[in-house]
Amino acid sequence: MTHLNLNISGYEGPLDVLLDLSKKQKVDIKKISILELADQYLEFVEGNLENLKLSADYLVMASLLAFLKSKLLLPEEKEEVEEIQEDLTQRIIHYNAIKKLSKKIFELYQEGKDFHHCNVKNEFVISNAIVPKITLQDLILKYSEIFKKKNSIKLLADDDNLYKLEDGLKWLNQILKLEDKNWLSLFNFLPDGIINLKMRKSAIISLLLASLDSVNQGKILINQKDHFKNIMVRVK
Amino acid sequence: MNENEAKCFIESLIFSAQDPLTKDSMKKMLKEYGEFNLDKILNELKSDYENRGIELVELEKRFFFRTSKTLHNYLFVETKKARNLSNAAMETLAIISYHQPVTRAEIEKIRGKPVFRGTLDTLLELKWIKPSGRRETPGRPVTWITDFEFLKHFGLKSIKDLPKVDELESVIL
Amino acid sequence: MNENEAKCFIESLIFSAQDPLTKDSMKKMLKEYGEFNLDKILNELKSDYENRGIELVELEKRFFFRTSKTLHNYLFVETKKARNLSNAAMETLAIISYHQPVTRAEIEKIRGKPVFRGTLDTLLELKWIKPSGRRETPGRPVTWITDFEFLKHFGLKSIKDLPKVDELESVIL
Repeated sequence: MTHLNLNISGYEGPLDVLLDLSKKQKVDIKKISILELADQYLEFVEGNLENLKLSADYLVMASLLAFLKSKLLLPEEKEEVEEIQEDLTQRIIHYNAIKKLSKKIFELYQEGKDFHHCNVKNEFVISNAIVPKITLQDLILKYSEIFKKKNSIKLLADDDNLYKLEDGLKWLNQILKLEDKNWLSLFNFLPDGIINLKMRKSAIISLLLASLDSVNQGKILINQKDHFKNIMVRVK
Repeated sequence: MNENEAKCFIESLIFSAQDPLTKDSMKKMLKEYGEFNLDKILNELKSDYENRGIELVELEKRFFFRTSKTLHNYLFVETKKARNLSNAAMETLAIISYHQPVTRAEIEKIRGKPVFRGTLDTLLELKWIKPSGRRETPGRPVTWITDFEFLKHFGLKSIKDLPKVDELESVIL
Repeated sequence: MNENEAKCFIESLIFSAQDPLTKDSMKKMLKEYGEFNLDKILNELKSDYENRGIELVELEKRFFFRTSKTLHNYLFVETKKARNLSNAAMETLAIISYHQPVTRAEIEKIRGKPVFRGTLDTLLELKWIKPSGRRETPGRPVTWITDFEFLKHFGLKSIKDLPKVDELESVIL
């Protein structure tokens, strides 16, 4: 995976190290040029747009820093900027503390690993409980199970003649055969003559899913100017 | 490891083993930590647990702890097993708690399966559910709601304290 | 039943119970056989098992035996059970343990990322967390706290025994 290396006045090196240093207060994040940091951050994010697995940590930081940058660009009260910087610093410190603690919890002795429950053979059944062994957790999980099942039943329409993702992929693959790098409307690839409304809906859904899948696989690019505008695709 | 530690080690091994342990397997494990007299340790443990609530038993060269036979009279009294709630009863209970008041037909519709009278009886017996009036639809079916014991058992202040499903659902599905 | 028998009775009850027993339930069972001082019995049992392979643990007024922690070097088991929880689940657990009661939105704010349903389900299934009422803010969101099994699994006496880091103390504690 690509890493973000910063090269700005006041700091040079990877971002996570910066967080670490600022956490230990070896570097004062307030003195780091947030503008430069944000610029390099955005550059990094832009340069890695296809990489959907880009570290979520980086993305969260990028948006926070972009927000901070926009605040800095506006003629704001100096105090407010400092407040935001302070808030950001605190949140980084806090989140890093949580990450550290989550590791520390699992470094504790654990049942089944470092110590064990005592198993004693029991000649007799001893229990004063005639109440079923069911907990609140069981109940909630059971309900969400039913809920999930119910939803999936609803989604499995009674009609099994509906189009599938595979159909959508088949239609969309025509674009790969065209030796054309122009933007084309996605729905041009819908087969003609589907009159049945339900069938048409399923065709649209399978084509849309197919397009997203192809984008994910890096085969095509997808673009939509605005809400409800035409969805355009092109071979990558 | 000193002698006392070795004894503690063997004691905890027998206690935590899923199945009765053989002498051989204990010997092997003990050897890792030095030379000890396993027979002596086992005999000591046996006498440590004489006249106690549990006893160390040797059966077909395997060792395990079990509740003391001398307590037979006291322990035999309690014979009712903590029963497990059937899947049907759990589902029914979950549906009633989230959809109350709800009729049997409605529960069946949500489950996609029939709900037998016995299932409702089980929950009634526990006082986890109770009937609550009738739905003013053809047939005037009885509706069901959760009862006081339900809240008590699950430590809820009110039925409103159950998490809602959308609260549990993720932001991005 | 004499005093020694009462002690043996309680000892075997704790050993053979499926789940940690509460004082109340022990008291109820003991009462069938006469008047005994349960606290005294429990204290005696606790000291009987000092410096042995197993120890009697009291956690949230419930009692159970487990192998002594001092033996962890010898009893260490590399189990598959020592689950590989996802980072998300580990972080969520940490946030719940240090900030409880805490809502899902608050967890998301601290992590800066959404908390998925599966993550909470995993922790619910382990019985490490449970819902605990609602926050009296708009929407009345459910709050989450750690459950008994969490303390039991990590051998903690109380939530106050959780590891600490300086950073967190200055920020929130």
